[in-house]
Amino acid sequence: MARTLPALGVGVVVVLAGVALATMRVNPYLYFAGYVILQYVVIATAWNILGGYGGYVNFGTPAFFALGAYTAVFLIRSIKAPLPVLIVAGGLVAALLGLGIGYLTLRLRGTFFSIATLALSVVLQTMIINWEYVGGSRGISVIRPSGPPFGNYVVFLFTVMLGLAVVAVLVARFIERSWIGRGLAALRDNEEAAECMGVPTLRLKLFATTISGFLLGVAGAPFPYYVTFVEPNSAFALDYAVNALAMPMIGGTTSWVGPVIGAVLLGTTQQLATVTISSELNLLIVGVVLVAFVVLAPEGILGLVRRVRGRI
Amino acid sequence: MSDALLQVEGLTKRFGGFLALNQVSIAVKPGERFGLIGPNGSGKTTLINCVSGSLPVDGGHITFDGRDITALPAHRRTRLGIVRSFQIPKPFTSMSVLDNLGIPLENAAHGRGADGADAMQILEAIGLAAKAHLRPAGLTQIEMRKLELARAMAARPKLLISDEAMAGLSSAEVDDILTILFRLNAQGITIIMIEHIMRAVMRFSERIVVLDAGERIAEGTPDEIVRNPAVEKAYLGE
Amino acid sequence: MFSWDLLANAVVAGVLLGGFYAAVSLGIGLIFGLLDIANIAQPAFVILGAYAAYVMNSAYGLDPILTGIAFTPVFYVLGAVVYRIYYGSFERRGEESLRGLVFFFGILFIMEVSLSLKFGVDYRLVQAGYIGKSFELAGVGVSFRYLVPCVVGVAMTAALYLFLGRTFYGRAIMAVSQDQAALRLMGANPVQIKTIAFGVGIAAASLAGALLITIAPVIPSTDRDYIGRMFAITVLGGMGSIGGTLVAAIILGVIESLMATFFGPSWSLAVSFGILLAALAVRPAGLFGR
Amino acid sequence: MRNVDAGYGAVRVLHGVSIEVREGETVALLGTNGNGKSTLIKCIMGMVSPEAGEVFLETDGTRVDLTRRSTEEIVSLGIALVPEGRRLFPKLSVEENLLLGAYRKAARADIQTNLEFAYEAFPVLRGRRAQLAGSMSGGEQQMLAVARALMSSPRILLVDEPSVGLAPILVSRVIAKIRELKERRHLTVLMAEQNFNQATKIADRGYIIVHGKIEFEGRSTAELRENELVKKYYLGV
Amino acid sequence: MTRTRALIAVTLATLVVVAAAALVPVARAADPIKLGFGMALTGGLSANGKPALLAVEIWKDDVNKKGGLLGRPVQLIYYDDQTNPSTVPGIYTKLLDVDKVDLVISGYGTNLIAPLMPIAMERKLTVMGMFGLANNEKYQYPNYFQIQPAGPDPQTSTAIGFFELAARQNPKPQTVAIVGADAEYPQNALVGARELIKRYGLKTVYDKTYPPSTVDYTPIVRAIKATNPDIVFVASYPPDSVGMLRAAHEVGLQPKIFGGGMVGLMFTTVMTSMGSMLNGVVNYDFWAPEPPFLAIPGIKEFLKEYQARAEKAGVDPLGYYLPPYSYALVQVLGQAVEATKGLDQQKIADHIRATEFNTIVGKVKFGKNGEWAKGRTLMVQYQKISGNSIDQFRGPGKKVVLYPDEFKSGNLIYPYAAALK
Repeated sequence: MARTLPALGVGVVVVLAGVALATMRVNPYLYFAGYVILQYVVIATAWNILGGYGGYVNFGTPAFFALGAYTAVFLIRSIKAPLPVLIVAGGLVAALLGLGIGYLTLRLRGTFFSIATLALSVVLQTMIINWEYVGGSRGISVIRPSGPPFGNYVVFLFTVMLGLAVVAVLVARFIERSWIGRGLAALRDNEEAAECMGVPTLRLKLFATTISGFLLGVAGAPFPYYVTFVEPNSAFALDYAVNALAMPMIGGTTSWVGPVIGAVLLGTTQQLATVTISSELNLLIVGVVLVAFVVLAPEGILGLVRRVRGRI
Repeated sequence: MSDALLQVEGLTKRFGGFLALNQVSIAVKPGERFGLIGPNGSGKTTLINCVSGSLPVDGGHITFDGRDITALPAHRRTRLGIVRSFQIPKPFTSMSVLDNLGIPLENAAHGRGADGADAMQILEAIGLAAKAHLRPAGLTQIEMRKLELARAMAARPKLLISDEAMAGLSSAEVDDILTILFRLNAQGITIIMIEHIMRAVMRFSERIVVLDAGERIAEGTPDEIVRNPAVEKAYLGE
Repeated sequence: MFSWDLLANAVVAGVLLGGFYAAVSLGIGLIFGLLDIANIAQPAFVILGAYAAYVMNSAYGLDPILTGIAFTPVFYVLGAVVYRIYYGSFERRGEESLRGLVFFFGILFIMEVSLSLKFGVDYRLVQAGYIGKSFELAGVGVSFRYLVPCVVGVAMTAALYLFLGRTFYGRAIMAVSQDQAALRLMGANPVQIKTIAFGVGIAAASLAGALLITIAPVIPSTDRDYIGRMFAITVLGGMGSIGGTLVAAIILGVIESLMATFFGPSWSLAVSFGILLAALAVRPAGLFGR
Repeated sequence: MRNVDAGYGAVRVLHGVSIEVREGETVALLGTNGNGKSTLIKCIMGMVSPEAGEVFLETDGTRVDLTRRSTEEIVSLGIALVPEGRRLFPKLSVEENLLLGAYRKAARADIQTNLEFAYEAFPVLRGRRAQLAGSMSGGEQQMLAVARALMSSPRILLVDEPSVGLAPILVSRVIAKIRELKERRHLTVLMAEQNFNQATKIADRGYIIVHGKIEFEGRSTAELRENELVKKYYLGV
Repeated sequence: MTRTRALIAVTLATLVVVAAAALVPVARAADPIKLGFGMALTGGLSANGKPALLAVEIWKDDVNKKGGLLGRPVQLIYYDDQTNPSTVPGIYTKLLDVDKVDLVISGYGTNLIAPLMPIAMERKLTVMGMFGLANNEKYQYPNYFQIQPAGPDPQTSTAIGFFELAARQNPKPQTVAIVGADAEYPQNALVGARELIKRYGLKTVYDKTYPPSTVDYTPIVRAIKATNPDIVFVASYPPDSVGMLRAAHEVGLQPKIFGGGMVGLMFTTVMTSMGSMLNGVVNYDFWAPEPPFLAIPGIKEFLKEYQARAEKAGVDPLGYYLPPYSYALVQVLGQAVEATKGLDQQKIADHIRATEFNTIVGKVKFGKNGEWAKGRTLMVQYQKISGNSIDQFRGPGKKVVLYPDEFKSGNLIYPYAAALK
């Protein structure tokens, strides 16, 4: 508890700084790029709760993200729900899916679990494609509400996403430092030993899949208002699966800082590459960085930092 | 028999076509030092896997402290007080030695949020305090065994099942572990010892049950066991 | 809309498609099923095979399948090299699972992008005498475009089956993931065995790619359509059972074909994956696991 | 094997162990579990590399150092091991297991003869050639493990704990089979075993190993049987 | 320990943001007129995005050779949108706020135009849309103009010629099968087709969709054949266009009229490899090397230049589909800038709305929702194709224009089976 309050304080300060930044309108592009990077901070952090802490690799990130986004689309279309409702609802629906895959862990471990989540993503995408109400395969245009704070909707979304990122990171940090996080680490190291030491492994796994699903859904919920056009291919893009995995790997998976570093670094690189290199080389960089990191720095940047510090 | 702390009745376990345990019954009294021996592959480890909840049983009942625990998941049994150590140490490799103890302390022992002091106390008692901040990968064999025991102790057991805690250790180290186990027993913890090192089992146990090929073949005090022809046959062969 | 004639046609088309799926999945059946290496980049190697067939076909008019066979040694070497890197970077350090997966994810990306840098993103096709021709047998139409890949796929399955069951290397490959130390006691070097197996798996991708481009146009990102199918077939077939792979591939092919004929094709893929999910939840060992 | 020290990581299991096995002998390595029998066997097979001492093979005056060789190379010299716990390939059939036994190049030519010999020596295996090894009973598995080792046409057969997990009646059958095979194939046998009475039935001589040290060397079976130390070592009396 | 870690994180993040800001080129108050856009250079639509980019580059070179616009050279600033709509908002904000472009055009395709609309509306930009279907129906934004000649009723534009031609035949075909991929464009085309079926009083006997990753199309084609339709309307993307056509030949599907909205058949690589299999297919198109189009001033020069540069750019070697329109799109914008003598977005938009432009695709006049005032989606039929040489496709006669009448260059061979002989 002694450490939670200062962390909360830091979080509030970050959000306030974001709001200040939003009112200043330094350079609108930064909000757009920043939104995407922050969205990846949420995604990477959420993935890491299950994948990094608990050791269960989820390939189905796009399914959760898209579920958040499409829940929002549905609510916008049906009842014109306000953004906070979208975020909470998107999170809850995705959390339900998370709970579902949590029960898969009863029988499936390792690669089998990952493949099952991949299959899940395909099934869900097909459902959305065939659901005309949310646009089906044609996609759907979403019109933003008028009169947002800060005069520009994306600037507003940026601050919202900043808030969500802070919440996600605080949640991840809280889990990491609570008995839950330690229990997850124990079951990642050795599930049998953890169970025998009194760790309620099933309950922890269900908790992790649910909260991870919730945060992934939360990351997807504002997406319709950001792009204003949602279609299955981009909502279920493989990029989310790759980045959700790659960012924590690059940063380091055992601590909440890792996904944040990874998301900021890789996310920024991608944003920069998009507007500078403008070709396939852009994607090539992501691939090469990924391979280089897993081969040369298996513990991620945090591991590198630790190693360097250890040496000094 | 109802005064037993742990009672196993008619326990049967199959692996495919292989009958690993056949109608095994044992009863362990509170505070007892209980030995479980048998040649390699006789089913000792399978038996304790069933008792600790790592394996589901195919038949029979397990009662602990007057309560039927046959269907309970392993972590619930641990919380009730049945704690085991593993034959091949299974430490939590990403955590320090101290944090390894934290897991059972906050999950099994009563009262969450135990601080490092409890863990440190256990480590001191077992002689691992100096290594508290190392990762398990940096431990020697004996230290690894001690960690395994220390972690089990941190779960505050009523019944400690020590599965071959001494395999591969030197004479002096075996004595070291024995001393620890005696001390725990003196504190009121019931102990089941599974061991190949006869010298240790014979010295430690008040009562011994012998398994052979998944069946219970003998029970008695160490003296009785040594003189039992069936046991000699099981060990020395015909 | 139902008719026995349609049913017969749908089943035959499904079986033919299944034969092709088997060809595509054999490599991963070997690498993932038998070696336990989650080589998620396998479909990218298949696409590489397709481009090899395309290049030889458009430049010299070579038959795609012959090209596929001719290129197997090259792919074998490529596979052996990739495995050695994988072994040196992950397996030897005992940290293969998660990071290995990410490694192959990266390889997938790199190969896909390299192909589109080299060949662009236009759909590529090949020409061969049997494309677009078909014959009819007792009211059931058979297209050569699917018959040929199916025959080749079944032949590949048979060849792999014989290789695994009848040769020393083959048997060692089947044993290597079960007990490496025991394999050493038989006098075989597990790393060498795995290198061979990985090489063979990638070599199979060369031929599978040739079949793929015979059936349908290819762009570098076509590989993504196959990731799910390949792993689904391998898991459904029971991890490393070569016969099981063929049967699972045919089941998947027939389901897709029946769905497309009778219930509306848009659900066919989802049904296949639904079956995979159900299989995983009920019987993770797959349908034909030993 | 001379003055061998060996162990795993920081733990030293063997302390200055020296043993020798002469051509045509059956030597028993006795002791209860955890005393280093298996480690010693693993040292010979190159599965554990000794920290000190030497392990060598001497035939017709040529001497081959085994300490720096890989397991595969040692197998190819004609040494076969029936490992502890049998280590069969459970998802392969009986016949596939046997054929894998003949992997070493020198044995491939004799594969038909050896297979026929195996089926003749263990008729139960012939009937179950297509069955998966993992689905057989313990006794059958042990038979298969022995047969598999013989498929490599070894000159020297190492057997590690053949009695583990077997009912007494099966143990004596396996042990008897080993003797029979040894005579028919003119093998040299080194057998690590805790079942004292069974092992001494077929051994020409033996060593007792306690806590990683050779405590007693019996130059004949009789000498071993009559020694009172045995009981002490075994039952801790 | 933890504080230090957090500190590292914050430092890193700050560094990165600063680096980002530093790397972003600072806009110089310079001479050139900057035209900005995102374009699909990778991903699903890049096969069209890249040729479109080449066409725009040719226009830029042409303009600059003549001294630029308003006496200032034209400079292109473009980024790869990866065919991913979620990159679009970021790209255009970058273009507008960091690169300070003066003019924007959209990327290629409906999905990539949609995310641009709110930005354009917010900043009151004039937007030229490149091949978007009905993008503006929801927004009704007056300063949006779209170059695909879909006309005032975009949804039915793909199919109208097809059904019109069918209706003119004698005896009039009665039954229709429609099928398409689960993707944006084919689904829109199907919606239009359904409306037209109603309008022409036809009977639907088959109406299904399939996932784009389908491998085997013969079961679908066989199911269609079982319903024995007079008309088969297919709305598909390149791989499934090829798959459907091959399957139709293998199964022997021979309705009276076959084709419709099959994207990809007009791509040169597809045409050369499909060869005579194309014969008889009636398909939508936008451009064909037939006399009515070749007669338009400027087109021959453009195609010569395009074909000369195509190989190096790694794009479609003939460029008969999208490139002329991409060029026309920037032509319109350029002419409007010249006419209004400035870069005032509103003035440019007003001018475009009011004027008829002469472009290399003919006269262009915009109407409702920024679409062409009058639709001009062609129906062509592939005829007399033999072998796989590319040269036969260069000139007239192989892709005969049947609809609309003012561009007609030949007659429909009817029924489909007759064209196969």
